[in-house]
Amino acid sequence: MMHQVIEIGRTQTPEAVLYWILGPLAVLAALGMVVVKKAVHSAILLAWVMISLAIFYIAQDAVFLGIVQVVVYTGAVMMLFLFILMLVGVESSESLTETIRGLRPIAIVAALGFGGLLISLIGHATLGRSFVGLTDANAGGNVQALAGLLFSKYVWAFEVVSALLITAALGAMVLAHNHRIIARPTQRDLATARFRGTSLAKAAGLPGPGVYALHNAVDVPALLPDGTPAQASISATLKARGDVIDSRPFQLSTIESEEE
Amino acid sequence: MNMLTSLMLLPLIGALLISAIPTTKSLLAKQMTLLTTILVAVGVIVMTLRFDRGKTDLQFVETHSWIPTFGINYSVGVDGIALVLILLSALLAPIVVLSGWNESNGGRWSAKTFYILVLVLETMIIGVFSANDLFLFYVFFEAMLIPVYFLIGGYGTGQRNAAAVKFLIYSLFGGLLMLASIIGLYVLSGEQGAHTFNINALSQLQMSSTTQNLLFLGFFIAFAIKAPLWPLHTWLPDAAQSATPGTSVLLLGILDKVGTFGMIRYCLTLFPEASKTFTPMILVLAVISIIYGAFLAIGQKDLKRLIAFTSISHFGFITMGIFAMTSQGHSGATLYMFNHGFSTAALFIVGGWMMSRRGSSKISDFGGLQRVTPVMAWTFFFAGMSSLALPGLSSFVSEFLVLVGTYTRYPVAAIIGTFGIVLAALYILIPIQRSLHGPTMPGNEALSDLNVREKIAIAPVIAVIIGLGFYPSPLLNIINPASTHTITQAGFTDPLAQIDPKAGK
Amino acid sequence: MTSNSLVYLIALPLFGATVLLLAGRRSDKWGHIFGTLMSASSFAVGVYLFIQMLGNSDGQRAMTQKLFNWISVGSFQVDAGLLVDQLSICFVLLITGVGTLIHIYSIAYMSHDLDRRRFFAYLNFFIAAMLLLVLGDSYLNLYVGWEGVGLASYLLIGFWNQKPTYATAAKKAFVANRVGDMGLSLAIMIAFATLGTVSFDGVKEHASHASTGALTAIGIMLLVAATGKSAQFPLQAWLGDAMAGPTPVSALIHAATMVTAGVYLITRSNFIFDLAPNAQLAVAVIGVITLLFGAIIGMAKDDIKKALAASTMSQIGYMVLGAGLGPAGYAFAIMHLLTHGFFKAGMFLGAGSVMHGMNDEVNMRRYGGLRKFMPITFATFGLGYLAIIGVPPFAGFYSKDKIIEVAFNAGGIKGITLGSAALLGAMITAFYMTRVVILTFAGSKRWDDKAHPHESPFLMWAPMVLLAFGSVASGFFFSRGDSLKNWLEPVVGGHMAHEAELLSPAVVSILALVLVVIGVGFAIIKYLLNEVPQVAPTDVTVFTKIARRDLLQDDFNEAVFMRPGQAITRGLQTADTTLIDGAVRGVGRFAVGAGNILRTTQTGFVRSYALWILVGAIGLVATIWVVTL
Amino acid sequence: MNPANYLYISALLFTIGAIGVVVRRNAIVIFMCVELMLNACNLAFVTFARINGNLDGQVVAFFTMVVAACEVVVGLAIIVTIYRSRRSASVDDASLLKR
Repeated sequence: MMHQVIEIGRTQTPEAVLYWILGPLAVLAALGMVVVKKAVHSAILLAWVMISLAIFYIAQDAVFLGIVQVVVYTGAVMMLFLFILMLVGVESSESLTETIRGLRPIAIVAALGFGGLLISLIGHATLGRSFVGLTDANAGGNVQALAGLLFSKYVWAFEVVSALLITAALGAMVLAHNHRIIARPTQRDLATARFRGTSLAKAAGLPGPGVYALHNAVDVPALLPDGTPAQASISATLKARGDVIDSRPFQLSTIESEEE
Repeated sequence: MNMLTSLMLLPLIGALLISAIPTTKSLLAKQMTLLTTILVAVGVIVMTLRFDRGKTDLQFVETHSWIPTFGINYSVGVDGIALVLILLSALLAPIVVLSGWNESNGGRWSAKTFYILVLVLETMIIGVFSANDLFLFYVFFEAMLIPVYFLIGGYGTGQRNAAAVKFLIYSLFGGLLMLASIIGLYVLSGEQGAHTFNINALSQLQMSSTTQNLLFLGFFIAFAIKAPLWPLHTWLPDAAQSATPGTSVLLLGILDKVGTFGMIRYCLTLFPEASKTFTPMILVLAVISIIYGAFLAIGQKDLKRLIAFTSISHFGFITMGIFAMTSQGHSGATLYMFNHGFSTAALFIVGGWMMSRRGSSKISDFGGLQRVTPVMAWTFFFAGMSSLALPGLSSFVSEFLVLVGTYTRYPVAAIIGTFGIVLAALYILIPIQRSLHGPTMPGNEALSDLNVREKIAIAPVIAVIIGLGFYPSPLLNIINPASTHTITQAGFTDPLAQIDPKAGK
Repeated sequence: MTSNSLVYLIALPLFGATVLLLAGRRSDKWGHIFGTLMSASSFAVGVYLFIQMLGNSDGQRAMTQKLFNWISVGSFQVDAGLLVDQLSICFVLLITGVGTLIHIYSIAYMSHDLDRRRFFAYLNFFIAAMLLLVLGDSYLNLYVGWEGVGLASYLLIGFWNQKPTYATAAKKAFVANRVGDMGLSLAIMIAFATLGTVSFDGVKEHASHASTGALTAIGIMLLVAATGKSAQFPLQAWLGDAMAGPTPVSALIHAATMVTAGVYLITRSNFIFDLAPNAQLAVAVIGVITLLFGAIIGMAKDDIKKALAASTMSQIGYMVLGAGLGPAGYAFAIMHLLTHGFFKAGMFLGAGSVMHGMNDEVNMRRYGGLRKFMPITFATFGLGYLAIIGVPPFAGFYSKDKIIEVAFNAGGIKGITLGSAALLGAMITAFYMTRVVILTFAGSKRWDDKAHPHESPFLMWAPMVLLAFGSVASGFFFSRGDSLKNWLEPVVGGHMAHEAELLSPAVVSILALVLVVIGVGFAIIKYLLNEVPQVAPTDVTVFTKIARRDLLQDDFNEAVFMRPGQAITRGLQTADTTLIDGAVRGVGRFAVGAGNILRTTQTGFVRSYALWILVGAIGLVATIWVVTL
Repeated sequence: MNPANYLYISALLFTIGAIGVVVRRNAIVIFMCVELMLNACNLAFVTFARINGNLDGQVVAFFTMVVAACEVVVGLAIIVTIYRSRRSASVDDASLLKR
């Protein structure tokens, strides 16, 4: 082969370039993931690490896995993470000050020791000095070869894993299922509640934002018949962000009326 | 089907039937339990009659493969020693049920549960005495603890939980040591042939003396806890104090015999050399038990604890007889196990009636019962006489055989042990004087004497104690071949009388 | 020879006891008659056997009956067998004869007691056990009877056990007896270990082959047994307290029969003692110590029964001394035992009769001048008195003087010492027995007006008369032509070749008589010619005080055995809870404590658990690292 | 270049993930760190597959992905459930295991 390795235990130079660019980036991203305050940022950095890994997979003749990595991990799993983050609250950011005494120094020392040990182990190992390469194994195509293994040697594990997937799906459904504590209110119940409530103010339903207001926009509170802005008509999120534009009351001309 | 297996299944079937009846029908549960235990007793008596007294090997043998991977068999069979102990268990069980008719009332659970536990326990006991496979023995040995644990913890009095836990942990500790030894034997058997738990095969193993000593200790400590031998005895007084009288009878009368039975069956058979090595030490412990138990019994203020300490003294005698390595000592020890079962049963049963009537187990609360309840006082007195080994009662024969058998080989141990005779008089007569004699204490005037059920329950016990006192041959004939066989297997012969014709004058 | 009727001797009274105990209150009406009948029929069987024996020649008189094989393990073979020979038949007749008389006496004596039926059950049981003791053909069979009589004694001393002191006395008797029993069981063990058998025949046959050391050990242990049962020094303390039992019991058990079992045991074991001179000497020494000990206590006692009990102790001392003198003394020991059985039982019954008439008063200082009110009692008691102090031709003269004579002739210093002590004892006996008689029957009345002394009913005095007859005539009868000695010869061995006698019988008799007269004289001077105070004077010498305290026997036992025993018990109890159980609970506490410490690592924060996992992983990797490099 | 170099990256990533698991309190971030550790392992497997010249390592990596997917599904469902009742995704708040 023309691209035969020059020296045993060495791959071609382009891969080294790839490695030296993507590797540090991936490590940096991973570090960032641990360090940043906001969970969303962590998620995005993780996605970057995963994509880097996918590229590494492909570079190492694991084309199928690289694709799966992108589709399943970066696509599905990360989306799931982000989805849950939305559910739980995007804005939730934790303070990075440690509450459990002594945990962080021990953790960092332990992790450094662990990493150091691992790396020195790898360094001592004689791995890769004479690597075989997947050229033969992938001769009929990577996907075909994997499928051959999956449906012959690993068929039992494959089936078990499939059962696990189904179980996990079922389990997630069971866990996420919301048990009703009280009976679901009927329309009749809702109507009764509206009219028997503490005041009749909400009996007619809340106004949408922007109604009778200066602008017909979601960030402008509706005006009540007396000209005061109805704060309740605006989404709590907008309010919390401080994105409410105009909540000035409308000055009505005085009309003599005794009606209430 | 084999008799032993059927006899083991019978109480289990009874327990299953009882579990099917409603909780409220406690009377029916009692009647069914009584019926079952009587059936078992009849079965065991029939088996005893069919036992061939001339043979020394196991009889009624039955073997099925159980877990072939590990060479574990369901294998049962009895020799004379085991048969006598099974007979003891089977005879005492109906007496316990009948005498403790209302014992389950104060319990945490229903009467039904109590009797199910008793029946399950009976199965285990028969199993543990008849097992011929070390693994099977271990299973019964440990499983036996569970019904007792619940019987003490669920139906006892006072600090029953603490006592039950103490009992369980003590026994489990010993059991684990034994398990280690059992595994050791199993591994050795694999190195020297096929992996097996068969006792006969295991007794043929070649072992270095260190190995043998260590394995022996594992077994011996387990049995010494069960027996209980000083200084591993402290669970017994607590358990006896907290348990109901019926449970105490099962515990001290039958269950603890597994310890001394195990010493004969396993320690001596499997490790004859180690047994020889440790004999002096064990004899010292046995003698200490005799004296120590007696002294502590003298000092007790609680009737149940007192009986427990007398048992510690008696178990000292049994252990001494076993390790005297003479046929008199062995036969005496085995007979002692049987007789101690009955005399302790009598003490606990009658003492239990006294305590339940008076509502207290403190000896000082009694007094002058002889005047108020003559029959009860008489039976208690009789039980006491049996416990102090009055000649003419069964325990005398066994105690004397033990002493004589020990004397021929280890005179010093026997002489010190004989002091136990004097102390026995004290620890029996002091409580008898305090509880039966003297003026009637306030609170005792209206106690009722024994009723018909109680008389029926205690009568067989008294009959056995007197009968075997005068005519122990039926049991001795069963025991003798087995004990001689064990002695021979362990490599001993009886010492000869020391007549020296030349010294004559 | 074998006989089938031996077992009835025991079975009849045993049957009586069983029936009376099982029938309970239902037999209240006829229980006493039934019990007496059972005892009497046993006596009849005894007489029948005796006559049968008389018809046989000397060597053929012993009869055996094997009932069944009792214990059989290896070489330890014991049959339940009975043996009646010339020695046992004496006892059989004494036990059943005196026993029956005392049964009859008790019918009247106990007539007011609600539990009379139970009393008769115990008496029957005692007769059966005592017969087993003397009829057993091996030491182990004897042992059964030995403890049986101990039990009967316990039950009868504690017959009125609602009184705490009586219950304590019963317990004391049983425990002291148990100490003796320990000796007996050790003797049996040694016998089996050395001779390989425990039957009388077997031991007799093999004894000569055994070493002297072993025989001495057996002998000493038998002596221990005898001291326990026969209230000999140092196990004598229980006898005085045993007087708590009803008086017929004191007469039968604690005077005539049970307490003499030790003498029987030693005599029966003559084949051992004869080969173990040291043990035999020990027997004689114990006998002498006890005869003086009892006599000294007897001088100080005001309680009539306790005075008689001390006298019993002393008289048994004579018997033990006799038995310790070897073949020359056995027959006289037994003779004294039999005559003593008559006169002491008679005197105890007399004491009972006095108490019966005096509202159960036992203090002799509150008697006085009773001879007018109880002539028959006085007469019978007086005859017994003459017998015990050894006035010829009453029974005691023949038996006691013979023992003294044999003692003197035992040779050397030993003979002189033993003989002099025995003579001294005779003088003291004369003194204290005279004192008893004078205090009770002579002098002026010292009782208060509540007492109405009267003669006892026929059923009580008839047995006393019969026993008095025995105390008059038995000595003469036994010694005429050495009849008893010849009768016993096949069992206890014959006459030894007479060595040079130190003192001839006549000299001994004269010496003894002189001393007796001196003793009687002292007593007359002190108690008849001087006023006797109603309350014992307290300004007495320290010796009197010690004698009144039973020569400090109880104080000794208390200080040497009881208090240390109690201390040991308490100490062991503390050790048991603190050390042994403490160690056990310490293990538990250690586990809980360790758990508490380790539990602090369980913060509940999942992250700290994760950290520990990480640390564990480091450990794992490090291990791999170390192992692979 | 020696393919073993990938192993160094794998080790670094794994360690970083481990630190994250221990240090962070937000359950979702902890989860992401776990995913990072799994991915690091996958990289090692793929590298091993290449070094040894057979595809078994890749198959294992594939299974890891599937199992990781399962884990994420169930884990996130648990987080949601906890959040629903405790209004917090901090793992320190769910420390009921302590005494």
